[in-house]
Amino acid sequence: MDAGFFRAWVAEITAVVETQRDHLTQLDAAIGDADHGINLARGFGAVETALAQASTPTPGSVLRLTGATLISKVGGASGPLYGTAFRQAGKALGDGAEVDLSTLAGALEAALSGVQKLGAAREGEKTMVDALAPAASALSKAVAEGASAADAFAALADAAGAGAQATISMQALKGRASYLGPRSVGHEDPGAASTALILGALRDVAARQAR
Amino acid sequence: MDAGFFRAWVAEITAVVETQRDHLTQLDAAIGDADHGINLARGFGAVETALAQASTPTPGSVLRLTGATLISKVGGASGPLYGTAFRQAGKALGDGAEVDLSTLAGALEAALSGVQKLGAAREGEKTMVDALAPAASALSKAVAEGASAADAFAALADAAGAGAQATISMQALKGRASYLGPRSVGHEDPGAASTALILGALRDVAARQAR
Amino acid sequence: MKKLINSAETVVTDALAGVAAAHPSLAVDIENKVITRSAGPTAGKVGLVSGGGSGHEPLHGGFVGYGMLDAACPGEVFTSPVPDQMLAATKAVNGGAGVLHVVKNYTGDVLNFQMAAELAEDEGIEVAPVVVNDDVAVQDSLYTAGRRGTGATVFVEKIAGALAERAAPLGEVAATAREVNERSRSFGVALTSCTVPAAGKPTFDLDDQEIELGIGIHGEPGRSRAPLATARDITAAALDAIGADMPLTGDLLVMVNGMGGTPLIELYVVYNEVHRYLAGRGARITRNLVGNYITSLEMQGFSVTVCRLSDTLTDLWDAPVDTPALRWGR
Amino acid sequence: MKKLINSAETVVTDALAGVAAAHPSLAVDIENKVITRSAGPTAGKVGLVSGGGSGHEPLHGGFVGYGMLDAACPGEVFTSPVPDQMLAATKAVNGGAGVLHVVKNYTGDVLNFQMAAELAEDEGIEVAPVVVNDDVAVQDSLYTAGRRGTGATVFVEKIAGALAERAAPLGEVAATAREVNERSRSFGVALTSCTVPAAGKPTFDLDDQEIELGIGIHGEPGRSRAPLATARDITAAALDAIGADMPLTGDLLVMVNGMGGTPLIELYVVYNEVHRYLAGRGARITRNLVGNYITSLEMQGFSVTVCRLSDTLTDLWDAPVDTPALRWGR
Ligand SMILES: Nc1ncnc2c1ncn2[C@@H]1O[C@H](COP(=O)(O)OP(=O)(O)O)[C@@H](O)[C@H]1O
Ligand SMILES: Nc1ncnc2c1ncn2[C@@H]1O[C@H](COP(=O)(O)OP(=O)(O)O)[C@@H](O)[C@H]1O
Ligand SMILES: [Mg+2]
Ligand SMILES: [Mg+2]
Ligand SMILES: [Mg+2]
Ligand SMILES: [Mg+2]
Repeated sequence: MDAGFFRAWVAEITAVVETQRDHLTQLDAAIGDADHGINLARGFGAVETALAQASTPTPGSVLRLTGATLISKVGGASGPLYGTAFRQAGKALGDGAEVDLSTLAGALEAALSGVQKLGAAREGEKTMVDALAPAASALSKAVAEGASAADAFAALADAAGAGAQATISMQALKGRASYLGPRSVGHEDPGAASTALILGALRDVAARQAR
Repeated sequence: MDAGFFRAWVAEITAVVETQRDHLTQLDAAIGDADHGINLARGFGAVETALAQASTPTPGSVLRLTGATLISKVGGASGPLYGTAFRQAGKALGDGAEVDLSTLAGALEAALSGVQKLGAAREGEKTMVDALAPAASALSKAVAEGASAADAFAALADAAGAGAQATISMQALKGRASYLGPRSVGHEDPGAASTALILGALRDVAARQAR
Repeated sequence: MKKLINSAETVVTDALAGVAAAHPSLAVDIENKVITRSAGPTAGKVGLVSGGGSGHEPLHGGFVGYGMLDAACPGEVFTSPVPDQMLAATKAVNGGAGVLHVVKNYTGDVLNFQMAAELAEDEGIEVAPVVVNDDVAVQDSLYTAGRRGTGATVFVEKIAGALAERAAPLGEVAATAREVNERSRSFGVALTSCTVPAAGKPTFDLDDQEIELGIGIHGEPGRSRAPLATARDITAAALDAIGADMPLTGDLLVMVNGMGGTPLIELYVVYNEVHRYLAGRGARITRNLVGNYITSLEMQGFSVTVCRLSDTLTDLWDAPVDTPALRWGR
Repeated sequence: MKKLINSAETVVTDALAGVAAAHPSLAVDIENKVITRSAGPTAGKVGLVSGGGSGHEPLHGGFVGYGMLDAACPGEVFTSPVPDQMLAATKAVNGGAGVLHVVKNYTGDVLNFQMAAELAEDEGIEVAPVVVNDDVAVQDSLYTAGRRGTGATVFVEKIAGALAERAAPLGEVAATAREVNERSRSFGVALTSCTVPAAGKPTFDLDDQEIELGIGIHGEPGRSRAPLATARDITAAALDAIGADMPLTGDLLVMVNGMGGTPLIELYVVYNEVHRYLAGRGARITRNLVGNYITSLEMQGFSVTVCRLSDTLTDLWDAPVDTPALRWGR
C-alpha cells in the first residue's frame, strides 16, 4: 500500500463522514452535545484541503498530516484523540514508500495506545476505544494467521462495527456521556460509531483497489 | 335606584369580567398586548374589596369609589379611561340616595364625555367609545320617549353590544391597535367588548331587581 | 407556558423582592412598586422618574442609580403603572428642583403619567414630561396613537440623567431629553412571540419560517410578516426603515438590543451587520450598546436604535453612570 | 431553527466581527479566533487565557479586559477551541511572568489546553492550568469524566484576574484560581433545549411540563427530569444539591445566571428564592450577580453558583474590572 492508497482512504473517510454527519451528530445529541458529526466533517474537510496542498509522498506522511490537521481544526474531545491516533499511526508507518499489512496492524496498535495515553479510557468505558481496540486486535490476529488482505480488512471493519454496537449497552465512564451515568445506557457512542465508519472506509478502499 | 342597586351592578360586572377574563385577553392578544381581561379582573377585584371596606351610602359614592379604585389599580389605557368614566358618572349622580333613569342617562353622557376628553377618541376609531356612545344615546332616547325601565336598559345594552360588534370592521385609530393600521380590521375591540359587558351587566341587574 | 415563576399573580412582586435583595444601592417599595436610590433624593437636582409595564427588564428599575434615574415605577406585566405609584415616586425623588417624567408613548402610559403629574402639581411639585416615541414601525399620523416609545428610552434616561447630575434646571433637562428622543429612531423584529404570565399562552403565533417586522415591545404585531431571512437581510430591513425616517449620517450612538430570549452571540452577529450597513453609507458608530436593555419577556428577536449624537450628547453619554444594568466611570 | 445568523458556518466569525466592531478595547483576530486586549500584554503581569466552545457568551470574550482575562479563544459552537488558538493567545499575552490557562473540565477542553501548554512550554513560556469543575450535578468519581466546569469560571476569571493585575506571581495566581474553584459549586436547570446552529434542531426534547435538573452548559442532559414546578421549588432543588456537596455558611458570592433565553424578570424571581433559602439557613450573600454570564445559546433556564468567600477573595472580587460584560470601579 502506497501513499495513494492512504490518500484514497482519507478521501473515503471524508466522504463517509460528510454523508453520516447528521447521524453522528444525532448520536451525540442523545448523550453528548450534538456536534460530533459537525466536528468530524469540519476536520476531514480541512484534511482534504491540506492533503491537496502539501506533498505527502509516503503513507506515514499522509497520516501524520491528517493527524496534525485534525488537531488544528477539530477541537472538542475527538480532535486531539483522532489527531493523536492518526499521528501515532503515521509515525509507526515510518518513511517507507510502501507498507504491508503487518506494518499497518502495528500502526493501528500505535494509534490505540496514543488514544489511551491521552484520554485514559479503557475498553468498556463507552468511547472510541471500544471500536478501535477490538479492530486493532482483529487486524493483528488476521495478519498473524496469514489471512488475505481482503479477509484481514473485513475482520478489522467487522470488529470495529461490533465494538461500536457493543457500546449501546455500556454505561459511559469517560467523556461527556459519562455525565449521564446510567442514562447513557441504550445509546451508541458517537466516537465509537465514527471509528467504525473510518475503519469501514479502509475496508471499502482496499476492496476497491483490489478489484 | 339606590346605592344597593349600584353595588349590585358593580358586583355583577366583577363576576362577568372574571368569567370573560380570558376572552377579553384574547381579543387584546389579537390587536393589542394580551392584558385587557387581566387588567379589568384585577381592577374590579380591587373595587369589590374597596366597596366592602368603605361606606358608600349613595349611588354617586359607589361609582366614584369604583372609578377611583380603577384608576389606582388597573393601569394601562383602560384604567384611567374606565376610572374616569365611573368617576364622572358618579359625580353626575350627585349625592342623592336615589336616582332615576333620566339622571342615570345624564351620568352615562358624563362618562362618555370624560372618556373622550381624556382619550380624545371619536366614534369610529375602534375604542370603547364605539360601545359607550351609542349606548348613552340609546338610553337618553329611551328616557326621552318615556320607555319602561326594562326597555330602556335593553336598548342601552343592545346598543352597546351592536357598537362593540361594529368595531370589527373598523380600522383602529386610537390605542395600541392603531399600530396595526389596516391589519386591525376584522377584530373586535377589547375595550368596546368590555363596555358591552359592563352595560349588559346593568341590564341584567335591573331585570333581576325588577322581579 | 414555561416560566421560572411562583405564580402569574406574584411574578412582579417576587422579581421586585429579588431586585431589593440583589442591589443594596436600590430601595424597593415592593407593595407600592416603586424603586428609588437608597441614598434618597439629591437636594437641588432634578429628579428623574420613569415607569412602564414590567417584562422589559432591565428597563426601568435596572437604570436607577447615579447618573440615570432616581426612581422607576414598574406596572404589571406589559401594563402601565398607575398614577399612585408615579405620584409616590415623584414625591420621593423631589430634591426641590422639579421632576422629569420619562414616558413611553403608549396611551396607557401617557394617561397615567398625566394624571400623576396633575396630582404632583397639586402638591406643589413641578413636573415636566418627556414622551419618547422613537419606533418608526408605526407611522406618526392621524391614523395612529403615534409612534411607540422603545429603545430611545434608554438613551433618554442615560443622557438626561447625566445632565441632571450636573445640576441643570428642569427646563434644560427636559429639553435635552426631548432632543435625544427627536434624534433617535428604532425598529424591532420578532422571531418568536412572548407569553404574558397571566395570559398563559403566546400573544401571537409565528410559524417556523416567519418573522414579524416592526414588532412592539409588548408583543403588539408590527408592520408585516416576512419569511425568515439572514441576519444581514433582516438588519437591512430594520435600518432601511429607520433611514427612511431620519438621515443616517454623522456620529451615531447605536444600540442592538435583545428582546429577552435572544442569545448574545446572535446580537453580535446583528451588530456586525449594523456596523457594515452604516459604514457602507458613510456613517460612524462612535458609541454602542449590545445586549438586553429593553426586552419583551422571553421573546426572541432584536431591535436597533440609532441616535444622531452631538458633541454635547456624546459627552453626557460618556459621563459616569452606576446602575445595575449600565455602569461605567465609577 | 430560528436564529439571527447568516449561516451556521459563519455564526462564530460573524459574531467575532461584531465583537471587534463593538469593543475598541478588544483586539480580535477573527480568522484565528483569538480575542485579546487592544492594549497588548502587560509587562511583568501573569497573562490569563481562557477558552471554550462558543455559544456561552459573554463567556469568555466578554471578560477580556482590565482586571480579568488577557485573552479568550472561542471554539466552534459548543466545541472546545484547538491548541493553535490557545498557543497563539498564550504567546500574545505573555508579559514575561507566565500564563494561566483557565480550563473548564470537559475532556475536549482539557486535552486541547494540555496540548497547547506543551507547545507553549516548548517555546519557553511557563504555563499553569486551573481546571474548573464546579457543577455538582455530576458526581466526581471513577464513573465520570469528573464534575463539569460551569458558573465558577466567571468567579475564577474575575478573582484570578484581579490578583494578576496586582503583579502576583504565576504560582500565587494559579493557587488562588484553584482556591476559588474549590470554594465554588453550581447547579443548572433547563426549561427548554437549545439548538446548535450546525445541527439545526433542538439537542433534546422536553415536553411542556418537564424540566431538566442538572443540565450542562452544552445541552448535555443532567441528573433527571422533573415536572415543571414553582421557582421556589426548583431553586430549592438546585440549592439542596449544592448544599449536599458544600456547607452553605458564611459570606457567600452568589450568581444567578441565565441560560440565554430566560428573561431578567425571571432571574430576579429566582434570585429572590435563592436569597430566602440561604437566609433561612443563616448564610449571608455578601456579593451577587444576576444576569446572563455563561449561557447555552437560546436555552431557557438558569444556573446558580455559590462561592464561599474569604476576606481576601471579597477584596479581589471588589477590585476594579473593565470588560464588556463585567465592569466596576473604573
Ligand atoms: N477520554 C476519552 N477517551 C477516548 N475517547 C473519548 C474520550 N472522551 C471522549 N471520547 C470520544 O469522543 C467522542 C465525542 O467527540 P466529540 O463530540 O467530537 O467531542 P466533545 O465531547 O468534546 O463534543 C465520544 O463519543 C467518545 O467516543
Ligand atoms: N384613546 C382612547 N380612547 C378610548 N379608549 C381607548 C383609547 N385607547 C385605548 N382605548 C381602549 O382601551 C382598550 C385597551 O385597554 P387595555 O388593554 O386594558 O390597555 P392597554 O392598551 O394599555 O394594554 C382598547 O381596546 C380601547 O377600547
Ligand atoms: Mg460532542
Ligand atoms: Mg392591552
Ligand atoms: Mg397593556
Ligand atoms: Mg463539543
